[in-house]
Amino acid sequence: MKLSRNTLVFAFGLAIALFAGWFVFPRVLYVKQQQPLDFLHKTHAEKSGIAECSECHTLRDDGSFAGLPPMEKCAGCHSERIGESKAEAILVNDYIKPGHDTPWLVYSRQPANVWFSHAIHVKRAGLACTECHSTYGESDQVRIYQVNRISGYSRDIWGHSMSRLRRAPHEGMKMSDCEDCHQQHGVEVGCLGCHE
Amino acid sequence: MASAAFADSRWIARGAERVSLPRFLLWLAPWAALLALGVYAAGLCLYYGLNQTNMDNRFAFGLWIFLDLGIIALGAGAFFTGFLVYILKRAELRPILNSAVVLGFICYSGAVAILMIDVGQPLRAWFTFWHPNTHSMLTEVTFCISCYLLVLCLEYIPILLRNRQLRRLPSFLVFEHQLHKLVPVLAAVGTLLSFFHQGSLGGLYGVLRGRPFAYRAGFLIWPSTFFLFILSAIATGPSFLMLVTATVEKITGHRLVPQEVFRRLAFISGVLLAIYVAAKSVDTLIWLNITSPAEGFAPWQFYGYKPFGTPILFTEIGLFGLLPACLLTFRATASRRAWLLTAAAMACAGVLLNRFVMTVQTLALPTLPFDDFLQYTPSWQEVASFAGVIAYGVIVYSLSYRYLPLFAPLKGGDSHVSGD
Amino acid sequence: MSARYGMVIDLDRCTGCGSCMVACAAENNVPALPQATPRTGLTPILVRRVSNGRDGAERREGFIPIMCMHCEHDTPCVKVCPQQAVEVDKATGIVMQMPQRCLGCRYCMTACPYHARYFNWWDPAWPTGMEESLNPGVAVRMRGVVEKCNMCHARLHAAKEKAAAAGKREIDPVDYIPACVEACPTGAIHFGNLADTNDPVCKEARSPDAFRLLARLGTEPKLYYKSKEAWVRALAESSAPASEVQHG
Amino acid sequence: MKVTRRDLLVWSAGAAAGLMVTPVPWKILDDVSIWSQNWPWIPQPARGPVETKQSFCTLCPNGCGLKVRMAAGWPVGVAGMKTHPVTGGALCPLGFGAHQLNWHPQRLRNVQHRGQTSSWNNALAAFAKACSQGPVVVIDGFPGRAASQVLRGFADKRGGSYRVIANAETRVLAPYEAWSDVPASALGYDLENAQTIVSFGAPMLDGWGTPGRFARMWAERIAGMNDPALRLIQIESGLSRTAARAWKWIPVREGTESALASGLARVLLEQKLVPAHGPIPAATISEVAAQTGVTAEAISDLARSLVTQEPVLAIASDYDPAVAALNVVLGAVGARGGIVRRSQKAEAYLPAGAEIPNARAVLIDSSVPWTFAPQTEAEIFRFAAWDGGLLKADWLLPAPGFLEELTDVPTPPTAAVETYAVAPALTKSAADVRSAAQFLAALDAGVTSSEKVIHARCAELFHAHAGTLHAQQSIPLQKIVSVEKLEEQLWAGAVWVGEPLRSAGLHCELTKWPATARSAPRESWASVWTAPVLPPLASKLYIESNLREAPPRRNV
Repeated sequence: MKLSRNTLVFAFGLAIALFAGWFVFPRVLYVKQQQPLDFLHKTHAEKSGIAECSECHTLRDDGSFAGLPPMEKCAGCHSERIGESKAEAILVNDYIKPGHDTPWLVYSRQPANVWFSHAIHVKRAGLACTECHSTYGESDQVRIYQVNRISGYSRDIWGHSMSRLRRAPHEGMKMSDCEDCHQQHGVEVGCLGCHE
Repeated sequence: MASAAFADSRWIARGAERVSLPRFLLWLAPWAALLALGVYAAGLCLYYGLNQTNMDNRFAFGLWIFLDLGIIALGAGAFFTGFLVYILKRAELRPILNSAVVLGFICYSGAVAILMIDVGQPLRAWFTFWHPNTHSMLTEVTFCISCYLLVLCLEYIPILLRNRQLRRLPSFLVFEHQLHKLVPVLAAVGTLLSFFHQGSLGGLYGVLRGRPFAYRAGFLIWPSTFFLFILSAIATGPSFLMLVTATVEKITGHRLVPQEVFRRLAFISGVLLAIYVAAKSVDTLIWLNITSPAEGFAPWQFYGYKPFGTPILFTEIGLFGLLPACLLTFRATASRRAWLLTAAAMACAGVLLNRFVMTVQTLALPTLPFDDFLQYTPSWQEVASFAGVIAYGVIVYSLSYRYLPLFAPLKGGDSHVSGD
Repeated sequence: MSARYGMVIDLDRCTGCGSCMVACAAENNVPALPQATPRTGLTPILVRRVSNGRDGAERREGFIPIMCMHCEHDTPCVKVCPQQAVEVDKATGIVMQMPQRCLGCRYCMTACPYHARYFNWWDPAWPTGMEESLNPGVAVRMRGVVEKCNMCHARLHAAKEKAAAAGKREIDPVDYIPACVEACPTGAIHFGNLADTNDPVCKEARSPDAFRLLARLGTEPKLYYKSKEAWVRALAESSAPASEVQHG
Repeated sequence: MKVTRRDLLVWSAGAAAGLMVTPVPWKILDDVSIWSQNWPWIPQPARGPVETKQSFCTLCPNGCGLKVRMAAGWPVGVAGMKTHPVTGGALCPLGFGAHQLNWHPQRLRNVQHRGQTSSWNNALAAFAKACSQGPVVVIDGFPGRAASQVLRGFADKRGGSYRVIANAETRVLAPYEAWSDVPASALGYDLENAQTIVSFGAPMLDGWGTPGRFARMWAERIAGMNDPALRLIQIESGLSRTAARAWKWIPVREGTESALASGLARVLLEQKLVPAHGPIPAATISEVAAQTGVTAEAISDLARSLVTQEPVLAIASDYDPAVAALNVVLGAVGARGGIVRRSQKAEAYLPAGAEIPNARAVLIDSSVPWTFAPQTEAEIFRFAAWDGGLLKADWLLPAPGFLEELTDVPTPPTAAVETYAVAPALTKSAADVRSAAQFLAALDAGVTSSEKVIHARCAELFHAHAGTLHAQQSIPLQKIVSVEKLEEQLWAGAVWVGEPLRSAGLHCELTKWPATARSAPRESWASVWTAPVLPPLASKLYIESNLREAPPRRNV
């Protein structure tokens, strides 16, 4: 009788902890943030016939990566409103007309002390964009950006799965993920190979 | 008057005579104040950073490291007594064992606390466990000291649980009993760990190829200082034990351990000290004549700067080494309490001086031809935070003495001399 | 592939102007510290004044820039760091300091015979707006960590990236020149690959006028000095001259 | 049923066990470690494209060529312009931190009237009023710029006077102006062709002339050599940087360099080491020896060694007619490797003394050294990019800072040939700033703008068809097809270098031997720095190391 009571109480504590840890904790740890407007990669790929990521996400002449396209790039087509969507209105009225860049929340933004060269990985190593960024380029909706309360970085760095078990290769952008890939390809770089 | 209100006699072991609570609190008050000051100073260093200290780029280690090495050496009495009692079965030393454990606990926890202030990014200190550099003596130190501190806690708990009130809880009693069976194992583990980190602390400086004053040739991966530090620590640990016990006896006015425990400790301490002095002398000669010339440094360069002349070397080896070794070993002097304690004090002074020379002189001396000899005086924050650790030690020891059976009660009338 | 970057500094050409120090600080986002002293400042490259110890008209003085010597063998700082915040890069031979890994124990500073390592005693700070003038290629170090010369690693990054973008494997040497080398008005600092026997720097390092500080410690520093003046070359060996020792 | 203490213990044991197999402890540990590795409060460099631009430093008259790295529209680093014909990529140590100056806490951000914040309109009104009431004196620090022409034009138009503050190197040239009819602004030092340079306390390696110009010659032709192709003899009381690195150092009693110059001249003339020249210095060798502390033998040895490797050029640290006279005696005036005339058309300037009599308004350009403090009843309008709390004026007017305005770079004071370059504005100013020239243009529509003058000068250069243009490669000017092309090149950082004059056209006659002057030793690069503040990173030299003595009265 007593023993069983103990077991019950123990199991109860266990259950509470497991629930809190696996279901409550992630929702508390990450804050959801909306992107400034609904940008649809899919639409741009299909309608405006943009085939390559590099058409908008360009490498500069010095090899550095320009990242997200500047406002001018968008203004190339969206100088005036195309279509009636809400996003369209926001883009044109809030950003293109006043002429400043859209404050996108970058899912894969790394800490300032990380040095990552797209040129080296794409040009020399010949990696496809999807190997790290998955098929986001074909997505027909803008994802919610989740920021970590403690570290202040995007959830994509850790990857969506809390356990990090059985995750896709593109999931997670932690140092260990870089190291794993480098190990697999036998590419050795020292600390300052990837840090500033 | 109010003393009746918070009489704590229920907590004090039966038959043990302790001063009244107010008087005890009176004794604690100044130490508590000192501790508070220390905590404040440490807070300053943690909040504003190490610019609160007088350390600088050349004097990157200062008072703290010196005193850390010092108290850790003195704290060696804990593991060594454990080693003697449980491994070498020297039962006659049992009466002093608990006190030794508490002392060890105080020294090590104090040292670790100071180290946490001493590093620039305390929150990253644990990285050492995650990305350890196995070639670094400091890694060895970090691992061993933290593990050994854990061991000391485990050794401390059973003593804690033997408190009159606590042992009334059945579950605690069981726990204590189980734990007690574990103590010999702990003693063995502690001994191993301690040997290593005492050595690594010596290695810390012995491996400094770039500091010819500290650099020593050695055996395998260990420079000679590795072994010298172990020797000096276990040689002076017992002396420190005697000093503390004697002081406590003086303060409380109780005779706490039988005289022959002292004599036994003195003999062990003396013999080991003699061995240490011999080894140290040989090492010094090798270093001065072979190691350092090979690096292009003539010995006179090390002792050309006041106040670090050759006298400091002879004081360390002769006055505070050989002399106390003799005094402690020979019955004639060792049986005289006054001589005994003087010698013990000298031995402790010797080990402190050695640690001082290794840490401070090493950094003060120039290496580049156009360097100059550097002075450094610790800031009040450095002194205060360390004084805080001393105070913490006194408080913990006083409480343990009052409420825990640190010393097995002696048979025969123990005279109650008044004093606080 | 693997290079051994090193320098040869022609001390006869050094006027002690300090351009290298300022250029280095600007390149590497080293903050200016009004509250610092010569003993607590941050000077990854530090020009020091040396003399032949004589007085009057006999006195000769010179200047000797001190920075991380990037020791090759048994590197003292690498060996002592408890958590692998320092390493010798296999590809370049550069001794790297990772401030984000560093816990600020300063053991490496006591290990370095050249005093080429510096501790961030204060929080890095710039007057309002001056953050705009920081070099985007270099992460700012925080209070409580050790830093030192990383051989202008940001410039190596840029060179690598440029090469990759151009589809080349090897960087173009002209793209990777450390700030101090670029800044020196008399061209006293020569930077190159010591592993490449055709590299002029490699040849210079073998010239009879070349020497290394405290070479007998056996740490194989990759920073060479050279001078035609005997009293300057005498600085290579040993510690303080007897004259200075007496009045210690 | 009631919960016992035991239940609580068991429950928490279970909870603890459970927690260990959830992400909670591990994830928190990981995040905390990331957080503790990138403290969010650490300043972060801006992201954005990095580009390299060429321009010129305008913080002293030497106008060094700059290679400026720009990120997100702000300069993030400066280096020397390797293609620059004079500096060859050198800068003074202070220049390397100049890109941070615009954010200096002492930056003058708004119009100050006697300590009160005021406005440009008030300043304009006040200045207009003052000008209408009496003569105006305009003071310029770097004469010969386009802006200088605007300032001078205004002064002439208003019947005021235009005066300049000459720097030490120009003051040194003053005696030759007096003894010939050639203005000092047309004279230069032909270091490149000299074989022996005897410097009377001039900081040849530490703040003299254009950075890099002499330093590189020294490095190539003197450093570490026993018998160098170029001898540098330093006559100075202390072991300055130059003295320490010179071929020979002659220690003399403080302030007696000038006396030694006369002594040397006397030896040269007495011992007929040089062709006879007019007057002979009064002081005998023994007197000079007693005065300078250099033995008579040493003096005559030195004198003889001077003429063993010619051409020889004597350089004073500041205005010192005796040293100039020594040059005359040595035949170094108007000769190759000596003091040469570099330009035919150069204007003489009225130097501005500390006293400025009978003026109603004094307008001080931002190029005037911060140390200049006029004694006058007139209302002072002073332009400055930085205040430093040291500038005394009725009106402090915020001027453009480093690389914030288009300006041109005329021939530096010491140059042996004419040069011309244009320094485009690379960055916008955080504050509402105006240059003195802009201020005057706003006041008087009749005043031209610097831009116009620069264009005019470019046209002039183009039509003269002389000299070469130094950019990535050197192009003779004849090869330039149009003014536009020339301007395009100049705006991109090219430097025009004129040809050396065929006929020296400089001749000095001494009537009587000049009195000796007592010139104070110079204090290194910081002394040519016009701004009252230094780049913050100068702390590396002055505070965080023992390399240099902190310059006096300057908030480093």
